[in-house]
Amino acid sequence: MNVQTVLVSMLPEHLLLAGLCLVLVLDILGRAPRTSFALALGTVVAAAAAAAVLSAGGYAAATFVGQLSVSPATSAGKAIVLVLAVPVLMLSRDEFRDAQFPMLALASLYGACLMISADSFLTLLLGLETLSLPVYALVLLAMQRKDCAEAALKYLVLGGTATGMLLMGASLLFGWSGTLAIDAFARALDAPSALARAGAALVLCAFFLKAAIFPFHAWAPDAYQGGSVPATAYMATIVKAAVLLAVVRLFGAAELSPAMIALVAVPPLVSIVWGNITAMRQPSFRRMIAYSSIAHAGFLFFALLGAVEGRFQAIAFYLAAYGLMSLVAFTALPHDGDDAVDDRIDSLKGLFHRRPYAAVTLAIAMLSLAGIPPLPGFVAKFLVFRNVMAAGHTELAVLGLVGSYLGLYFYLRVIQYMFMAAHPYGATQAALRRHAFAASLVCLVPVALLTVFPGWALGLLRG
Amino acid sequence: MDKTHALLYLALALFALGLCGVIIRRNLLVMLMSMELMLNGVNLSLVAFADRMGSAEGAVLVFLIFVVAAAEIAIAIPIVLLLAKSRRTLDADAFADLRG
Amino acid sequence: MLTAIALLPLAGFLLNGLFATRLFPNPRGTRFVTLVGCGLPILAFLLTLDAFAELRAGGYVPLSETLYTWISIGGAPFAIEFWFDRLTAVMVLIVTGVGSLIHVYSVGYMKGDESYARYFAYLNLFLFFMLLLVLGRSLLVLFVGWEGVGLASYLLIGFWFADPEKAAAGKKAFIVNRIGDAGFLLGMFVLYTALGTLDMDRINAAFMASPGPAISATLVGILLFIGATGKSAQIPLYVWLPDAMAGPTPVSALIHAATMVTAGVYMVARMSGIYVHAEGASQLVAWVGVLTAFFAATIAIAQNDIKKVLAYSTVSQLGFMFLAAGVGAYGVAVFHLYTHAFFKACLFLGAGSVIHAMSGEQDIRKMGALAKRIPVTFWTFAIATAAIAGLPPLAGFFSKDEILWYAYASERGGSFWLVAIAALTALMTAFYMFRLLWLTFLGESRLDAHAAAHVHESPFSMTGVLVALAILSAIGGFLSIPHVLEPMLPLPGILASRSGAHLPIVVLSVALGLAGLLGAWWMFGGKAERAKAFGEKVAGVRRVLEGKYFVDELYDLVIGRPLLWISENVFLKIGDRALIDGTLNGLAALAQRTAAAMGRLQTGHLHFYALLALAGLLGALAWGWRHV
Amino acid sequence: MSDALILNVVLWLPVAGIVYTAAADERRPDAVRGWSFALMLVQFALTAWLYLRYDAADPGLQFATRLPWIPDWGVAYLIGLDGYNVLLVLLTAFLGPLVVAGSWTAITKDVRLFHAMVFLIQFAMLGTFVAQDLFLFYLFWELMLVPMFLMIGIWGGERRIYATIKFVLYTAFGSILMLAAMIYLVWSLKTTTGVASFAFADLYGAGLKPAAQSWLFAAFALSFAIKVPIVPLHTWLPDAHVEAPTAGSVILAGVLLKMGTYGFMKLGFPLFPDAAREATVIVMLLGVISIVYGACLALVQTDIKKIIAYSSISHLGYAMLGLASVDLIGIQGAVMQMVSHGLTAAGLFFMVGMIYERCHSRNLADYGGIAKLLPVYSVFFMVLTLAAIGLPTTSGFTGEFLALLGTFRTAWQAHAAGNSTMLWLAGVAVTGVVLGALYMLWFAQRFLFGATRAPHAEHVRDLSAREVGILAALVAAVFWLGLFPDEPMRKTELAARQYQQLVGGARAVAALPATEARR
Repeated sequence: MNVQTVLVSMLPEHLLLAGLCLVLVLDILGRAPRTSFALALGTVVAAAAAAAVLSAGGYAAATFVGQLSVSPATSAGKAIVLVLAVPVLMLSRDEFRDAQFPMLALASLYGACLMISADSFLTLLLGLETLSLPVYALVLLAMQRKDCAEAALKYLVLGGTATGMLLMGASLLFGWSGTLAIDAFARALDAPSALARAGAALVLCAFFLKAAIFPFHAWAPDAYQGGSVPATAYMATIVKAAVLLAVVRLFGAAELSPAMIALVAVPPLVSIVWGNITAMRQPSFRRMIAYSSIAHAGFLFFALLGAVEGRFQAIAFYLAAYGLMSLVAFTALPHDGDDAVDDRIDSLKGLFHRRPYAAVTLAIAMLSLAGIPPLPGFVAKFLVFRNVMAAGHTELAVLGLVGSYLGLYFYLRVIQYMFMAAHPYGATQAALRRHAFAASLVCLVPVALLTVFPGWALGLLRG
Repeated sequence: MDKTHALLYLALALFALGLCGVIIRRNLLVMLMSMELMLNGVNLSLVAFADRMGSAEGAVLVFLIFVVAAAEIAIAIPIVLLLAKSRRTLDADAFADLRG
Repeated sequence: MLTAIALLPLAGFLLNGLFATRLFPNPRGTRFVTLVGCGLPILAFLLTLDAFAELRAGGYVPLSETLYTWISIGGAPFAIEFWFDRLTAVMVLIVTGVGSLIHVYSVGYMKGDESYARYFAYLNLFLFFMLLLVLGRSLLVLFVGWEGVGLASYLLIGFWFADPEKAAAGKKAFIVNRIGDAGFLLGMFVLYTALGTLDMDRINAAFMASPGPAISATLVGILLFIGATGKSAQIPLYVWLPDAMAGPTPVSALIHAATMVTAGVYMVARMSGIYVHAEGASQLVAWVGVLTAFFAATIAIAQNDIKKVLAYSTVSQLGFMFLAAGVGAYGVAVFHLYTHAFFKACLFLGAGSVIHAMSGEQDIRKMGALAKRIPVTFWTFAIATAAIAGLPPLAGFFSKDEILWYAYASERGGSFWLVAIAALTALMTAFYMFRLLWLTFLGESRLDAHAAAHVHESPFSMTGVLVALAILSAIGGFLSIPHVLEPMLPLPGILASRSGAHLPIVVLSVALGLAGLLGAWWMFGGKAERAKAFGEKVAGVRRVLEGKYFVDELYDLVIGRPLLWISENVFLKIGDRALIDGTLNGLAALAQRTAAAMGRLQTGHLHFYALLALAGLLGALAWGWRHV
Repeated sequence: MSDALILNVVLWLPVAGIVYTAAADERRPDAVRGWSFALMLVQFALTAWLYLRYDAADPGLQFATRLPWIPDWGVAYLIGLDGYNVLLVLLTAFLGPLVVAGSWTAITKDVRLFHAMVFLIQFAMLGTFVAQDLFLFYLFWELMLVPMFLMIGIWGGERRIYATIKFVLYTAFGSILMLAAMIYLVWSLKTTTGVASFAFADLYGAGLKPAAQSWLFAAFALSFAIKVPIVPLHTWLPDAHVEAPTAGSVILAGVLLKMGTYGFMKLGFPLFPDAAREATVIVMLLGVISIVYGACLALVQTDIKKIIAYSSISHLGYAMLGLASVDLIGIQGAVMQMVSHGLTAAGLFFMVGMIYERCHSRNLADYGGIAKLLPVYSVFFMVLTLAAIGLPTTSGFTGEFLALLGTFRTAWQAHAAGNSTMLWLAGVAVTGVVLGALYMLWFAQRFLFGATRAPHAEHVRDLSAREVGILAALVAAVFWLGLFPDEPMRKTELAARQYQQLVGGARAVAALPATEARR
């Protein structure tokens, strides 16, 4: 371990930390929140760029041996997470005037980056908690809403339970293998030891819970709905991305045995169906997105069924496509005042006539989430199922695809409301939200790139 | 039954007790305490394993868990306060506005 | 030249159809329509004469002309080719000749109709397709014409489409014809599959060669004949023809008497190479023909609409033609086709003249004693009636006599029963035709005052045509078509045992005609009471006959209604709505209900969420445990 | 400009149109319409140029463009014209300007969006046809859903939401299984031959095991059958047609349904020849059922649009028969039937739209004697009706005749080999000729003839020059294909032969029909 390695390999983390400290200082000094916001945004962009450069440069290093290491893949993962954070931050600006959101977000992102490159359960726990704790607070930030505390509570209690399960699992694995290195999990999956199996199952369930996989999903709809738009966007994209990237790392090179396949495939499969069906009747947009995210989490876990080499690529691409598209959707939501009203899908009615740009982008987002080509969501899904099928799980792939079909309806319903119905409340033309608009442009550029050059993107994520 | 096993069973019992507490108890504070109980179960098992292995790693994790537990509570308390203020109750079942 | 013959009427159609309908109401437009509408068919007739001269000069070697290749698949071309041999010559002469006459007649008949131009456009269109039908070398071209004349017929029957019944009659004609066409198509398919060609001369040659093709001539013969039953109004598809009388009368004369309906006969004669080798099919043709002749004649006896009588008479006469064709006497069939074209056209046009005189009245019970008022019409009508009744030396006598003779003595299926039924039919033909003549022109006047005041003879353009056709009906029989065609369509041999019976048949034939005449005179020539009394005596029979054996009703009951019922109740209500959409809507509802149920599981209670998670955890642990 | 480039321009011109509409001014709808029309016209002109340049003697891909796109998977941007798609591309481009012109006065709401959707549809349809790479094909195939969904849903009739969602969910269900099959197919190609490719040409040689073929064929066939549609997967069509605006119906009937038959021809059958051969009788049976069932249902409809919708089901049954026959004549007939139906059904839907614009009713019972009221309209209506019936000299005859003849030839061979099932089917199929005349003439009679009766009859005017232009173009095309089908059919013949070889394999070669032996 030398200083240079630590400096370079963790450059994104360092940048985030520095940014966080600066923002804190500025806030204490009582500077305008605008400055903090700009600084945070710059920090995230810089960190994302650093991660991207590290990844593109093929930089790999064992920063802290046995605890934390960096590879092009981890850097790419960080880059994705950080890029997704940029529009989230911009979105938050419309909702929150003070510097709390950027601060919490920077802290949380630091945790995400740690988690992504964690080599041991120690680092993993550190990262996970640094990621999660600010998010509980983020949910709570929407103080003007009566439900946000309830949402935060549910998230916190179940999140805490997940931490408990992860730690219990880690502890059992520690007892079985004598080490806290995360590759113990991969080995434990197939080990003929009850201790190992129990540990692995506990860890897996903890991640199921964090990623909102059935039957550990129940917190997600409530938390998404109760929070604010930016908080929901953060949970739906960044938290999910960080958790899934950690899961890929956790699974490492583990080839799944048939018994384990059932364990890894069935809950995600149920999630896909459950999420897609339950989303059909939701009156709240964020709640619907929550169920949608439950289904997407299912697809993401499906990618683990594929061969080892393709897992990271599939999950990373999927996360990028899914995250960007969800964010596009969030940027397009109406913001006419009362959040409870805005959140109703009903209030999307006639959106095309009020804000055509928003309606079109939201429609594109919905179609991509539904997996309609040529949008990135389709390529992502294709990639996942291609890998699953190539690994020989034809039936599972077919079931998963049929499950994805079930989701088509509720995405279309959104489009239907926007384009084919008149606005029920006779709302007036809303003023353009500059930050949301900028955020949507920030998302749409990479979306366009992913749409036109998916081959290039896949090449970058080859892992 | 050796020491490690005994401790492990105890730890698991604590963990299960905590989990059940989260599920069964109605009072929010008790639920939070149950969560801590789960973490303590983990701690116990870690210490037991660390003791058997003679490895410091487990012990380090234990300290980390103390911090995590404290942080969680630090976030949880304001939430509980907010809730209690709004409803004048600590009954978890009172907070079920978000559903469906 | 053949191309020109066929395309001239098409040009007429296009000119009249595209331009004249716009010009029409002014007098110059009318002149233009008349000139184009009549001039081009006459020109075609003249060209046909020229072509015929060429054919003769060339020693009757068929002329052929290729227009273009319609399509060529796998190197096998479907060519649009015209073919002109003896049979074609006869047919084209009839078509263009009689056609031209009827065009000229129409000038007077349709004068003042608001759709004058449209009428001539349709008529020219018909002529074009009819010429295509008879000129085509391949069955495909024939079929194009075959369907095309059906279209023209459809348009002309429904010419006065504002009357839904007339429009319905046109539709019925088209659809019934289509049923026949389906059979015809199958026949074509079989032929093409087996022989790889649709050229009729090649098909005939292939069947004539030995060994013949590996398909059953009878099958092909029957399939093609199904087409003929449609077009030529034979049992079971004759039902459209009487209804087709809804069209303008010259149309009935041209299409539904002289030309189009004989297409089936032409086709059978043209495909004689097949029928010669298809004993079963020929038997079928003969029997269908004779039975149709008989049934139609019985119906004709009881009809009171002047055109309906003639329509059933046409069906009946077509039956005679098929009878001839069925016993192998194809030349004789064409002979009867040829004489029939004259006298039936004359009759229809005469009927048209009567209707014209009667200001549109068609019911013969409201006529009578018109002979003096419209003498030209009467005399021409009378000559044609005598001709159809088979009185010598008029045209019908010759052809009908030959049919009876071959029906009896042909060694290709001549039989006593055939001739017996045919003779009975001939008797009835004479009877109902003279009945028509008497009730219309002779006896007491039963006109109402209004109609009586307006009775007038038709203009020269109409009567002139009547006279011309009457003359042809009178002398047409002296040109022995079977003889003309014999090198191409040899007549069948005569059964040795019956070879001496020709004279008795001739006598019988004449006697039948006379008997019919006398019978009609006896019944309708005297007092009206006699017919009435007789009618009452056989009221049941009469009702059946007047009701046309209720075949239309039967078809409706057996085919029409079940089809609609099944479509509506089984296919639409059960199939589409209940089964398919029911299933799908059910699935959609199920999804919605499931969504609601799943939503209810999201109770909002933290405890329950944790319980779910615990259940999941225990499940995972248990699964891990089991598979250790 | 090279011809390959022109093909790219043809394909991407609609995207330029979308960009244009996005930038255009909603307050000047006529400008939007005019420019859209001009763009479509240019597209058609370029397509016509390509059509004329198309070399009938070249069996390969013409005007091809091949660019690597997702090299990891072997996906390429590979487009080009061949005998399979050349006529359909021409048809699509031909209908484009007509659709724009036909919606000139009918669409007054969201004009820009409407034209953007028309362009998007055009793009997707052309892309589906010209794509020579399965991935690309699927992309366009699915993309199609989106604009169609909006088109029916925004500018449709009363039950438009139900109809459009039904349409999308129906179609997407087929697509999702096709996607699964496609992934499996490409993966098998990779495992058996080591080639990672989505190119049709490579996939034809995948050499799948019969068991796998059956599954994959079933998945592909389901997707295509829904699109065609084949009974019993057809119930989306009447609803979609009835609710869609005229432009939607025209596109749906004119081109979209052909994507299904095209899919069978280009992919369904040739990719899985063994399975396809096994299924021949079933496909034929379904084709025949479609013919008869569609016709019967058309007979009892009271909604004008539904009559034509059900007639589409019936008509495309012939195309399915022709394809299933694997007989050169039958295949050519199927192709012709597709194009012909594209013209006649499109024309009839235009005509229904025109009457609807005038009288605001689609209920047949409201009408009568239109021939008196609108003589010019009625002439066109009659011509298109007759073309739909398959009267000789129209394209409908060319298609039906050849398709049935081909079916019969195959059936006869099977009969000679001792299996008469197909022969019976062919026989029943021919009755479709009668049923077709029955419902169309029944319709025409009640609509055109009888006493004059129509809602708002007093204000009704005969066709405008614009409308006459649209219909005249269609009618001209109908007669072109009816009278002179040789030239277009020569351009498809080599593809038909290739299809025959791919699907028929040994059988097709062994049983060369008499015509070819004669040559």
